[in-house]
Amino acid sequence: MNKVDYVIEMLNIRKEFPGIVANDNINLQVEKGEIHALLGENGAGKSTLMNVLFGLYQPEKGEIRVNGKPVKITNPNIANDLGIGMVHQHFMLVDTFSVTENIILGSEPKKSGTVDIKKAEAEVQEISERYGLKVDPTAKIKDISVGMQQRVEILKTLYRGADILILDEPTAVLTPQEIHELIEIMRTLIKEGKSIILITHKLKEIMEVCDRCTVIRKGQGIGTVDVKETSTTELASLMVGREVSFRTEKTPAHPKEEILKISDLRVKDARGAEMVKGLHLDVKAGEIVGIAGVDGNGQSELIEAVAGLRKVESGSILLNNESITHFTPRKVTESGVAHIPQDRHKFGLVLDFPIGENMVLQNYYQKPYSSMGVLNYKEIYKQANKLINEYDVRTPSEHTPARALSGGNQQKAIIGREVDRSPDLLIAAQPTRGLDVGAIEFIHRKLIEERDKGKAVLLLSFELEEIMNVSDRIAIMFDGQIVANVKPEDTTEQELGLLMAGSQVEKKAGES
Amino acid sequence: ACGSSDDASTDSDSGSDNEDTEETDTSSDDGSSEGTSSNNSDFSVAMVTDVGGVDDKSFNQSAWEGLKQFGDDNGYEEGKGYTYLQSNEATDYAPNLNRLVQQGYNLIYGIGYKLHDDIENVAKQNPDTHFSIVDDVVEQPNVASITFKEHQGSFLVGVAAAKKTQTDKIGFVGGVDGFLINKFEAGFVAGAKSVNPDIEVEVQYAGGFDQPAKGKSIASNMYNSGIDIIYHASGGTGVGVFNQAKDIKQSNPDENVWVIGVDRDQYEEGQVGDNNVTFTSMIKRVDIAVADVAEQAMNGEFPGGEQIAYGLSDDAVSVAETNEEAYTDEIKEAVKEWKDKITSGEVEVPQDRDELETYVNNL
Amino acid sequence: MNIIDILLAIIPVTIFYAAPLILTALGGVFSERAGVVNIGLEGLMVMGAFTAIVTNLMMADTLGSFTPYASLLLAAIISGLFAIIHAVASVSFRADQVVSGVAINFLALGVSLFLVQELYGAGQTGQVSRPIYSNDIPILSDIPIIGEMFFTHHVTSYVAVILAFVVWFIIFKTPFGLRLRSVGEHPMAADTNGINVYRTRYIGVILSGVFAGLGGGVFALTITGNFSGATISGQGFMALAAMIFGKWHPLGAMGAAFFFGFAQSLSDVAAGIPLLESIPSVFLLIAPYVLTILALAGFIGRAEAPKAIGTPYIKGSR
Amino acid sequence: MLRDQRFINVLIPIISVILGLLAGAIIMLSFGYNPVEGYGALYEGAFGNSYFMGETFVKVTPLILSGIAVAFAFRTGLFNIGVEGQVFVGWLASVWVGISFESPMIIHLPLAILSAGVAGALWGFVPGFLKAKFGVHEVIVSIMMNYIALYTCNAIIRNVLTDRLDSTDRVADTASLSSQMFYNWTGSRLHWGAIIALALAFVMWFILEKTTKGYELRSVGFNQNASNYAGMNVNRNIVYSFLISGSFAGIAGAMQGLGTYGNMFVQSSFTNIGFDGIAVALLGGNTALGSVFGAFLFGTLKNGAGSMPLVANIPKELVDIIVALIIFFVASGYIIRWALTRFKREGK
Ligand SMILES: Nc1ncnc2c1ncn2[C@@H]1O[C@H](COP(=O)(O)OP(=O)(O)OP(=O)(O)O)[C@@H](O)[C@H]1O
Ligand SMILES: Nc1ncnc2c1ncn2[C@@H]1O[C@H](COP(=O)(O)OP(=O)(O)OP(=O)(O)O)[C@@H](O)[C@H]1O
Ligand SMILES: [Mg+2]
Ligand SMILES: [Mg+2]
Repeated sequence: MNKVDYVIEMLNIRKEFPGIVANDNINLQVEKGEIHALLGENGAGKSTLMNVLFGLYQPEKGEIRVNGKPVKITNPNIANDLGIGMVHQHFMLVDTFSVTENIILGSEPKKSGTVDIKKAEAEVQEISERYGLKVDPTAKIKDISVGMQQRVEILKTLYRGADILILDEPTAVLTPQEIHELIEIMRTLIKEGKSIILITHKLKEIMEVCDRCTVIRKGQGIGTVDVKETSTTELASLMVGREVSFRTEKTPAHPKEEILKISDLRVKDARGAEMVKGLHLDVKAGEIVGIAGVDGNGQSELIEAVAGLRKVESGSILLNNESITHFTPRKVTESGVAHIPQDRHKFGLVLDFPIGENMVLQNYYQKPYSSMGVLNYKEIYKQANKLINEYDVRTPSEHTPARALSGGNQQKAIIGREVDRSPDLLIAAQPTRGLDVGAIEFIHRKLIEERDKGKAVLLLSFELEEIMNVSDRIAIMFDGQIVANVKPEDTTEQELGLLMAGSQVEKKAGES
Repeated sequence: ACGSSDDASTDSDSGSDNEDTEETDTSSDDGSSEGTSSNNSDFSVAMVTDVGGVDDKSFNQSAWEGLKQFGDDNGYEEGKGYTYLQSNEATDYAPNLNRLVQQGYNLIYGIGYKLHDDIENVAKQNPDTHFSIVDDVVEQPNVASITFKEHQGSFLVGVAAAKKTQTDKIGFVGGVDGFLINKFEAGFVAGAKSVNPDIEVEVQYAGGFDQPAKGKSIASNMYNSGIDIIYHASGGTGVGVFNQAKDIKQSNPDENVWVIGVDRDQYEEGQVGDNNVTFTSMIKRVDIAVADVAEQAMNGEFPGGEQIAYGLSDDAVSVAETNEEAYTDEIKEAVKEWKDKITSGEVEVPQDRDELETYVNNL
Repeated sequence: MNIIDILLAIIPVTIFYAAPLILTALGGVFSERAGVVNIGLEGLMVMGAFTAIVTNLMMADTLGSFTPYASLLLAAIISGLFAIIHAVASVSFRADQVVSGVAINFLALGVSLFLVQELYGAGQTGQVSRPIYSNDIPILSDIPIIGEMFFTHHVTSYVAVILAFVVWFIIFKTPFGLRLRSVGEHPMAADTNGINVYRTRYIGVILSGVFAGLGGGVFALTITGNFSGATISGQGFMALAAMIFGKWHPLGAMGAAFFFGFAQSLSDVAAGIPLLESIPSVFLLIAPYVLTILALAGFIGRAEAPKAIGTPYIKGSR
Repeated sequence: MLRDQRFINVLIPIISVILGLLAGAIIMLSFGYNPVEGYGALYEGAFGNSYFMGETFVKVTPLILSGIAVAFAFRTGLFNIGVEGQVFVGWLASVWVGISFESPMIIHLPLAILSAGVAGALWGFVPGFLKAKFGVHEVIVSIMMNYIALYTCNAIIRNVLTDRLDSTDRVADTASLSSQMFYNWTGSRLHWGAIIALALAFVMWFILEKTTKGYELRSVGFNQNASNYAGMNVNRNIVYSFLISGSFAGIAGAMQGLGTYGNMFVQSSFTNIGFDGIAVALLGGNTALGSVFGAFLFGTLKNGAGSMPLVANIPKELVDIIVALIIFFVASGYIIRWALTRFKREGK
């Protein structure tokens, strides 16, 4: 084969972390002008490999060639100089800086010793228009949506003149619309002569835009396949090492009494803007209600209000016909609500606690975990071990700090904890974000099990496929209200997409 | 600090002029080995400073100078015959005293009233060792208490200030408001009012002996409000007072600003270019007292259980006359006059605010 | 005393109290904006004061009227170098930044007093012969009232104010400032943008040493004129408080330093006002601190520290 | 491997102390002093005989308490730089109760200690409350509270507890911690407070590690959002933390007031018990046991240092340098760990 065709070659890369080999003899060859997918389970070593390429990690072994030339990439500067740009799985943006400042950081245009911010803004504007990456150059990062942050990340690489873009799970945090836009952007970039390495857990996306796909499993390269000659099933089994079923098996729901009833709810966000505007919603025992909507339409505020984390301005929230409207989180929990939070690092776990202690985060003060104000560690760890086994949380031990676990395993721990409390209402906010298909399958099964036990489940997801697969009823949220209730079997993703965008509101709302 | 050791060495030949001298004088060079046979050779003396340290430009330093003088006069070597231990905090006093006891020192001074309790305890524990406390009274048979009549000296600088002031407003800056510094305050105010009952004396305390910034700030306000002489009894805080005076003098040499120093002659501190802002100082000769008591102890006449109050009559409290330009003969006269009245007992100088009030009312 | 007299009394004192605090707080801004907590400001001031005084004592004869400025320059340099220890420990060796700062405080006091012992055989130095005196600014100081209030100070006070603006400019307008802030907010983002996080943090910490050294030097040369263990006693902590009070902003820190100076000066002046003389002096002594607390609780409230502050940056950690 | 890690964790402070002492020796040598003599004097001064041993403990006792006060707050994510002031008010309160009346020891002594704790807690309440309620940074408020404590206590001693004197009466025997037995043994001021300090270190450990409240406090210290999510009242826990921390600090003051001195006196500057507590806590990795060791190390070095000028003619400031270096080395544990692992690997 002609080597010049490859813009990137990573040969026999080995990278160890204390106690684990994250990359073991992996090969990756990227052709010029292609979108090359990198696929693997959570913790397979994808991000590690890309961080090696970007100069953040130094490999123990192996060779990297860029455009056929062997190179040593010891820091991101060198990667930048080689034309490699990376959009990281966790955004690398300074919250308090403006879009422009984030983009130019490190290679600022200067005017007599100062940052020439006007010039920079103009440049950002120009690139953003050229590639169709719409951003507001003067907005602060903390004030813009995740989608726009994503675009800022891409602009950062383009501003530095990158020809090879690494996108590490860019779609995990995006809404369907945004994913669609991103795919268009990638196509534009390819046309401009760039090459892209795309990491994603969503096989559909690979099938849609990628040319080839390299699969890694537990740190080892499994091989590279031509996307045109493969299928999602084949990819999934390559990646997991076994058959994976995509349709979640479930029997029809038998909704019973009303568990949660929200009436005319109004909630403001942190900045004081009303985000939930007179919302009505109910969830019955034995059903899963999925909330579909474009991010930023008040979903987070709604969930936080129910969980007692956000002040309710007006309206009421009834649980089993009793008001929990102004309850503290503790009282909400005690009345029978469990909540898998959207942001697992911020809310779900005390990362510096052992995973074992995290398993009793809400009920540490109750029997048997404590009596008369004194903790009973034996019981706590008994419970922890039970959950770790039951939910297949992969951790060296129950004493390991939660921080050390991979994202998927952290998520499983949280789900185990919440489900095990056997609540009347289970709120699951984006429970599968960033997880691999195997883990997603597991979590979906758990949610359905709960429903079958007669619990009410409220599912928030930006993943239409998930909403369609798991929910018994879909509530579409737009501009702070539920604008429609539909059954998954009576609708299509396209129709949902339109409803979420706010069109045909009248007709559908009237219909249901 | 370097200056003081020079002084000591130049004095050493002529310094010892009395009783016990013959032996020491003749054998001063190889005296240490020779001296072993003499009756006082294994006598040793040490002191524990309070948190100020031996170069605090104040009474710790003065005490140490007295001890050095005593050592030089008697041919002792520092570290053997005489020494000191510095305390960094209040908890150090007791261990420091004990360290010296265990090293076998015969006479141990505690410098400063803060050592009162610790001297008392350690003295009780070690009845065979002699102790002495400066600035306070400990009633134990093996403790000699050295106090000073600071109020008398302060009275005299008060008189001098009242004579000197052109605005009839003078100031007093104290360190921490407490019984000791109140003595300075009462004496000063009484002295000034004795000369001129209408004189305004502004009194302010900095709240600490280590707050030069506050000292400077207070001085700035005082000078600003027309006060032209400030008497400070505030240790390191006074540094700020001097600096403010010097600052004013520096930018305008014609300005009338004066500081009255305390404890030692603070003439040096007042030098700014060719001018000097130190009008005079209330000198407290801790050195004389310390050497005096050491001398007595060495000679087997330790005044255990006694309180020795050094005052004007012993020349252990005096008024500096170094700044000849400022401290005029006329002032000298007046001070002398009042000094005589005090030593003769005609005038009883008040020691605290209550006594002061009575005194002023009787003027 | 009428209001003008009171202002005439308060303002100059406010300014000399504030100047060393401003400088030191600016140092704090550099270090903490770079993500390194600097509790060691106190110690860095100690080094500055020590260096300034010793230099002054040693060089006065050779350098003449230039002595105070040379002393300050050296104070800045030595404290800057001294701050490297903090940088090495907390940036390279990943030490807890508070611990390292506390150690700096101990070390500075230990080293300076040990050296004073070695140099002078004493616990404190003598008075310098060339301190910094206040100066009337020609013409401006002749303006009635205003002149006396604002144009009769130590030259270092003006320098402190000017430097506050300079630091503001550096931090918010220059590429270096942008990089410094990025390193304090999100070091990994900075790293991926090719900024050398370690180097930038070193620079921030060293600058904090430079400025705190200057602050300590100014304090010593304008206020005490000598150096002892008590010369710097809490000013570094006050500067730290000023920096937080000022929300990690150079001009805010300056404002806070002025506030402290003002409160302090107010309490000193009040003691001399006949009307207020009957107030027990303790209330005046504590007034500045109480005022600060009230101001914080009443108007200032929550302050956001740079996000990454306190955590060592470990390349490749997550 | 876990065993290895634990071993290294113990090894690091030991190595740090050795390195610190070594560095001190090098400094002594380079300034022409004899390190053997120097350390000999230091040892003598700290443990030379029963008196010095007793005095060493006297120094250690309040440091244990100020250390755990700082450590406790740190563990809950707060920096209590106000221990100094809390020590002051605790000292004052204990003496106040101690001199005001007499009653059986079984009531009087605990009451005096308790009031010290309460006073410290009240002093700690201010920064805690302001932090919880207004988000005011606790460091500034604590620093201000230190000064307020210093000046207020002095004023109370002068104007309330005495008639313009500099020190209060001695506390009644029924409120005194001093011990005739220890005195007879050692001749030092060693008092029962040493035991109280150790007991409270145990209490701190127990609260943090064994109780539900401790679980909450630690959780809040690590992640306020998650704690809130889990139903804990974050603001209330901040206040609790300051209350508990402050009461430890207040009792450190009682050690001075009821034990070491038996009274309180006007002070012209801080005692440093609180500031040293920061170093103690950090030396001890913010744990109870660690703080005890940290206090011990600190007290030993400080007390022993007193003999260095006398016996070996070495300035005792050297000890400050050594202490600082030890703190640096402990703090830089990462690099020592790295060196150790390196060493071990090479050895294999
Ligand atoms: N900095 C690190 N220190 C220690 N271990 C690490 C580090 N980074 C990654 N690992 C471990 O290396 C393995 C590979 O991690 P990596 O982040 O590359 O996985 P991934 O394939 O990107 O997974 P995901 O899909 O969850 O992003 C995991 O077991 C992870 O726990
Ligand atoms: N990698 C870096 N990390 C931290 N600070 C840096 C870095 N590069 C430069 N600086 C600092 O930023 C300021 C600007 O320096 P300089 O103009 O040399 O930047 P540069 O690296 O050449 O920037 P550019 O890449 O835009 O040309 C200087 O104060 C310099 O110390
Ligand atoms: Mg990962
Ligand atoms: Mg990844």
